[in-house]
Amino acid sequence: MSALGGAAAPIVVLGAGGVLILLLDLLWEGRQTLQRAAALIVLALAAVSAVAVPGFRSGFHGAVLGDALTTVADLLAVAAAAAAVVLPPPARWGKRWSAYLALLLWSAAGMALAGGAGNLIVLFLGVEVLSLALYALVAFAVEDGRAAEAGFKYFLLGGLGSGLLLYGSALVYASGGTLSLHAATAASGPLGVMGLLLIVAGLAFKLALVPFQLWTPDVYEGAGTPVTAFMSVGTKAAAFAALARVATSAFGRGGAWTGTVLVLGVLSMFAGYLLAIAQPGIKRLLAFSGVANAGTLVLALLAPAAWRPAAFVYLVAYAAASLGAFAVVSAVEGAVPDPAMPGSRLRPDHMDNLRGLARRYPWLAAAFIVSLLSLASVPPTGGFLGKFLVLQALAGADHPFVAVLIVAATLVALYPYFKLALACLQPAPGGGPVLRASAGWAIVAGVAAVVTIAVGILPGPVLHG
Amino acid sequence: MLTLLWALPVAAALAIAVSARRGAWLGPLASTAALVLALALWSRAGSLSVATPWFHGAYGSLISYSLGLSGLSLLLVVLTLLLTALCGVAGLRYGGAFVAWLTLLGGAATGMFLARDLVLFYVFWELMLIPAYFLLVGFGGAGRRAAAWKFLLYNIGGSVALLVGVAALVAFGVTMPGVGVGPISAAGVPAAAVVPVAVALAIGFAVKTPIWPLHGWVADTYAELPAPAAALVGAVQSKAGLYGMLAILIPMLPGGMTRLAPWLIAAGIVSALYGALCALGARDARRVLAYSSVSHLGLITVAFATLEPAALTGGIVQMVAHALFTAGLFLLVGMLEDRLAGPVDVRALGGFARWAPGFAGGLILLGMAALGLPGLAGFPGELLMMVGIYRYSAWLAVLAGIALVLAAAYMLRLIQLVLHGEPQSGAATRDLGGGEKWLLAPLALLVVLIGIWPHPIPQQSSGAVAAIEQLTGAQPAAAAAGSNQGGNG
Amino acid sequence: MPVGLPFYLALSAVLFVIGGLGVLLRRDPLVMVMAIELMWNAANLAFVAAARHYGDMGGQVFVFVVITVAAADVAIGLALTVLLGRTRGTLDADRLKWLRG
Amino acid sequence: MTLLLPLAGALILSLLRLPRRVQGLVGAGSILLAFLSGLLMVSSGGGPGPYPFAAHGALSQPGVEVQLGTWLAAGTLRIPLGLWVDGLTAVFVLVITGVGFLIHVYSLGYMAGESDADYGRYFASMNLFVAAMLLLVLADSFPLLLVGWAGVGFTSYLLIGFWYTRPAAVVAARKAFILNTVGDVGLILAIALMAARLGTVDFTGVLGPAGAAALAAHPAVATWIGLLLFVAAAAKSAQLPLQAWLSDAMEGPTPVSALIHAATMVTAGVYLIARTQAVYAASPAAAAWAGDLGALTAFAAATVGVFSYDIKRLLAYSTMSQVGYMISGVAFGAVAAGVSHVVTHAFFKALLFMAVGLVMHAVSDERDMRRMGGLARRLPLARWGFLAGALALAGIPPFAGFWSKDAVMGGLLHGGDLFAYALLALAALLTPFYIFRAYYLTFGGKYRGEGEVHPHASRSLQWPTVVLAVLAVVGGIFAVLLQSGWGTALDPGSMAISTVLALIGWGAAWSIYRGGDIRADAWTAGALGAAVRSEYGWEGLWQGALVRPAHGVAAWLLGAWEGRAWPAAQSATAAGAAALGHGLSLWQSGLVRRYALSMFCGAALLLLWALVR
Repeated sequence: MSALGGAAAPIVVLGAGGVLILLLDLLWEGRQTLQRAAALIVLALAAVSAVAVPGFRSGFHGAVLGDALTTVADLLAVAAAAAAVVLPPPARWGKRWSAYLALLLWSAAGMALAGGAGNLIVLFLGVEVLSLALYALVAFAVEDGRAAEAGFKYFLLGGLGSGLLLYGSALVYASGGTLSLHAATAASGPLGVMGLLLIVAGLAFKLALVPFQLWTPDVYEGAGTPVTAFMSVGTKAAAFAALARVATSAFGRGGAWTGTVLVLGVLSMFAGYLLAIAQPGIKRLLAFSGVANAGTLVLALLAPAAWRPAAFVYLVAYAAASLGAFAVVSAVEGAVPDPAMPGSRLRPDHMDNLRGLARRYPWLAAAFIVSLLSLASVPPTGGFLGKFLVLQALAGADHPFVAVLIVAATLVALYPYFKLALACLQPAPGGGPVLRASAGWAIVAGVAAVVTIAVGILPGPVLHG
Repeated sequence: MLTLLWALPVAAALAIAVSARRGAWLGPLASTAALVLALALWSRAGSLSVATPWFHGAYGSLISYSLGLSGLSLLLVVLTLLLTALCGVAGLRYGGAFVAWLTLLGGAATGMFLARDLVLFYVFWELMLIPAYFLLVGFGGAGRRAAAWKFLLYNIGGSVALLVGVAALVAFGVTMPGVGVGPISAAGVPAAAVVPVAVALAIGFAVKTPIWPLHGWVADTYAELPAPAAALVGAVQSKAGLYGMLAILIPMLPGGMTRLAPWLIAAGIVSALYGALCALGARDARRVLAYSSVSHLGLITVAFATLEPAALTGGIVQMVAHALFTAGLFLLVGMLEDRLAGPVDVRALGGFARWAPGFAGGLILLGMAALGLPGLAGFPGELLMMVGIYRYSAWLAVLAGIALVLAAAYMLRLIQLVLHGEPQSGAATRDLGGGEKWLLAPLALLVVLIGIWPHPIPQQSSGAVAAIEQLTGAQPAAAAAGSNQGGNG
Repeated sequence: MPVGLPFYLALSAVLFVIGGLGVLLRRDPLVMVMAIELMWNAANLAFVAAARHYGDMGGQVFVFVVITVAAADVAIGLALTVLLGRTRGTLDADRLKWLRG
Repeated sequence: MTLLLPLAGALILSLLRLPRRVQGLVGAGSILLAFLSGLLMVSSGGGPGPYPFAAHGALSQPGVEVQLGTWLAAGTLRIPLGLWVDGLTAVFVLVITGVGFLIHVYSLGYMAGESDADYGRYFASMNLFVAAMLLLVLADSFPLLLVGWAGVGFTSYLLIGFWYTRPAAVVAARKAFILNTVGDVGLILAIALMAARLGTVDFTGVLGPAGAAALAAHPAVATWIGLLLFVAAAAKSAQLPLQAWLSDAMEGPTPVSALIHAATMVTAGVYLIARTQAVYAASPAAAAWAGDLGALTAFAAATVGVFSYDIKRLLAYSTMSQVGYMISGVAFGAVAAGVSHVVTHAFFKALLFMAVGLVMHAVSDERDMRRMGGLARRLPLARWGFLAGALALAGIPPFAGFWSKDAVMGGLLHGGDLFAYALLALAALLTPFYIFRAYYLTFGGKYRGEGEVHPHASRSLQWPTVVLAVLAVVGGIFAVLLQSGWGTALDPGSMAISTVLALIGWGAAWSIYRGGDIRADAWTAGALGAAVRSEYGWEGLWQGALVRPAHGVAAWLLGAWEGRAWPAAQSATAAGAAALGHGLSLWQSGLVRRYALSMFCGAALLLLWALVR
């Protein structure tokens, strides 16, 4: 394996693990717990291999890069997949359990591939592997018209996004004759620059940056919540890793790029938070929150010397908060709706369904609120530290104005996040939701909350990859 | 040792939460234990510190977990813990969750007064906000939702401004050893950044204090919070901004501060007058107190911004005094609200002195302290502030004097409308019970003691004042040239 | 004058735009999927031309990868289209607006 | 010791619940002990420090300072905590505790009708008042003086508003407090000015040789300090333009009026100006302002007294007028005269109030002279007491007031300006007139009231009155002694003028009112009388120019700004953000082809950007 390069190890483990799960289905048909355990073991192996395999350098002659960025992306993909495995699936998913697990693992493999991509082929391949599996996962509830609509939209727009990425790659290749990401980003002719920008656009689609964000809320809403949680974290981490590679090696060479990232980031931040204000559905709200967070994250790239620690902490904190929040959403969605609440019959993730949660399940509500505070970047959570580091990086990199914009957007963000927190705290006419018995929600929400606070208090391990 | 000071209350708050809210008494107990500890350290202020590396931020800056006990910190810590314990006892009947949040607020404030690292300071600063918000949302009055939004938006607005300032200072390599404790290296701040960073910090501190025109949240918040929480927030949280000015803004950006001073003074004096006038017209007793706080704190801001040693000392004394009488007054008004089963509309009341002489005595004592009656705690600070302000500008002192006269007017209006006049029919109420009296006794005692012999306070804070004097005195008013030279102050 | 790289790139651009217009103008999911395939193949054309131009195998490898992925993509696309038809009873992209706002 | 005893009394009375007898005992007893210890202090060197009291010229000796520690320090400014004793202090201590004790005894009987709780509250407040007043005169620095100064204001607030269920009393108490606060702020500003320009705020520093030299070098500073100190003195001593509270303060119990508003509190201003002679010596301008305003008050208040119907108010105007004399005297340098007038005035004014108190007790708290009359026979003690007081007040020789009032006028003739002297002379003409008008209307003629007259005077009401009556008659000795103690001599020429003026005034009153017939008083009923009685419309001016505008501004700020503008701005911001959010949601149309279009446009814009750069 060391011949291939340690960085590829998690990809191999995940890909093979997916196959294994399908094979095991023959033995353990319908035995969810065993299959889940197997998937978790695979994920654990992948995590270990991402961190601990010796010879931790690039593999496949630089096609797969092994660095801190890759590790973070790998681990986040694995963590997101683990959360999606642990979270109990919506009731209608039936027996196609092994397929679900396999697709999750493969998608995670794609994320790892994209996150560590060292050349354009691997980048495209990673993006497609993660996407193809996700198209299927989004539409996994085959009887649900919403899921089908979400799946189709994601598929169609995803194809378009991949098209942009692909065509950009082609232009870059045509201008420089190389597929290596590092070499290709040296492109300086108009053709190469256009190609790079199209690559940026394709990755911005995956990251859900404005104006490529439109699919996000629809898909997040239509997909099963465990899938939403998974994609909200894994996709973003992988796409950010790829974008960061393109941006840092390309932007290091010329000033023209700064403006691109600046515009995309600032637009995403403000549009994301403003759109979040208008949402009654939690999943859509969190989708826009993801848009805004991605925007903030890419702004960190404007500080070439200092973005890494900031972005790592920010990403990890966002991932924990997002997984924690979606865990609670999936718990509340599955609960018996309170017929007395006006919005609850319209959509299962309506904010009103949170009411009474603090009374009936105080710890779950506490974990949810911790996640929200982190998203709102209030200390002592990781979200705060991430934002602080981003601000510090920008303040030291002659972009104080961007720092001011970020905190201004944070103010806008208060409203949606605290609206959710308030909803939990309000009494409900019917006493609040009654959850289906499952430890999955509690585990994911609890672990996420602990990680959120741990990153806020002891960021050391995350800071340096 | 220093960690215990803030960790005891915080741990107690967590323990109450874990104990399913049955161990509410743990809150005041832990606060009292921490208070005893703090008092035991009274003579060692300035010599105690704790520092371990926390993490490395961008550009290799070291963020450390660093606490230090200067005389100024000690004063505020003692005050905070005392009030946390008292308000915790007063809040026991609201249940465990209430006490837990309250104690957490006290612990966070304590940590903030001890912090010797900018990031740590900010963490505690924001940690203070969360309990206050949940106290407001969970236990507030009928208008709590709107009040909570205002509270949140204003305070986080201020916080994020502060965050930008802190991030910039950290990025420029400025450290915070604590004013009057060690050298401050402000060498790294580029000249062009001095004023913007100072403005960001000032906005953050001004919102928290609050100073006109950023005071929009304060009246609603104080009116809606349950009385013990209002007492703690009004007494302690409001000191955070002023402390920030003393511990961060002035020593780290002396050049920026001199440039900002006229603006801060203008805002402060407007606060003082505006708050006093609003207090003169307000109907709800809580709002009278809220606006009175705006007025008092505005005056302290003016005093700090003059950078005169006398004014700084006076401001510090007044911070302590204001905390004591404000907490006492909020608790008293809360006790009255309990008896009326509703807000205290001062214009609909009267004659309570007849039924409740103990209450009347308390209200008069604390009210008189609030209006700065010589002989009580409100006076020494006021006097020194006036001395310093006068030295800065005579006309400013005259305006401040008008605020003092207005203070007499609105405080008397409050006292008289509640206590005096014809007793309203059916207003016969119980006087303060024994428990309530014991709750107020420490505050009343301190208010009198500080009035009679205030000297220990300036003794403790003299280090801070001397350091500021040295920093700003060594530095000419020209801000641009200023900040690069004061490194060894 | 030999037909050089710029001509191929121009053709590929035209194809790419035609594909894009197809996505924008047609409402039938099947046709939209085909239009996307057209866009991908426009890229393929550029790759092949450039590979030829530079004498580099990378571009050609890329094309094979794309063709493979496209096959999988189309498979999923067709499945989704079928699913759409079954659950929503329509094959009009403009009527997919349950999810919005 | 002198200081602590009343304070202890106040503490005991306010914190413990004692039986009524013990309350009275503690209240009056502590003052008696304070008086005795004060005597000890000034005569034999007990107390804080020895002070030679008896020798000729001894009163002008420098004082003895006893430092107890630092009260407050900031930067280079240090405020000591200490006491200061000199001749001036000694005089005031004895007057405060001596007259104070008599009034406490009088109160024992006067307040007998109150409930136990109120009785205790009364004596606690009175003791606290005496303690504050003693601190005022014993302090060794201006801030500490201010502590006593404001304590006096506060306790007088408590006592004026003693009957707090009466709206008039509540209003009067507030007015007194706020005007006193204006004075306090004046004093604070004076202290600030001293600290800023002289660097010290204790008596040694400001008034000693070093301070005097600094003041002499900067006359402008001296002038400002002097003016600010006069603001303080004017508020406390009810001088123009801050006089308005004193007449309303008559809402308090009559012994309170006797103690505070006659014998002690109002003389604090005199003390302050006497104490700060160094300042006024350095600034003739400040001295002229203070002295002229004092004289103006003396005259104006006397004219109002002429028209008053309310006998307590009449005495209040008389007090203002007499304090005007004192202020004018001390401001123009006639310290001995001014201070001796403090002493004699304390005697006779307390006596007058006590007599009035006896009258009010008898006629069910009636205060309007138009409903009195003919009380001479029914209330002999009140009558003779009032007469003694009136003679002393009028300045008829050889009664007490003559010796001191004349000394003031004599001092002015030498050291002051003619304007002030003329005003004081006019006032000296009016004084006997209004006080004998009151005497004849109250005690002469026939009873005009409706209720029964119930003469009842317990022993505690009687013997302080008697003691003070004796003092009012012979108290001139003290005045003469004091002046010789200061080393100033009497002026026969001025004495002659004063005597003539006093006799003319008395004669005029006698000729009009000797029958005690109310019809003789008809000339005061017109519009002129009403205008004068309203203190020349001062109250309306005050309300219209300051009080109502302040409340108006307050209401406007609360309504327009706090109530509407800020909330509107806040909700507009919130609504704007929400509207933006909802507007942006239109973009999220759900239509997949529009999404695709957006993506293409986005990509195209990016490309355009690249080409433009």
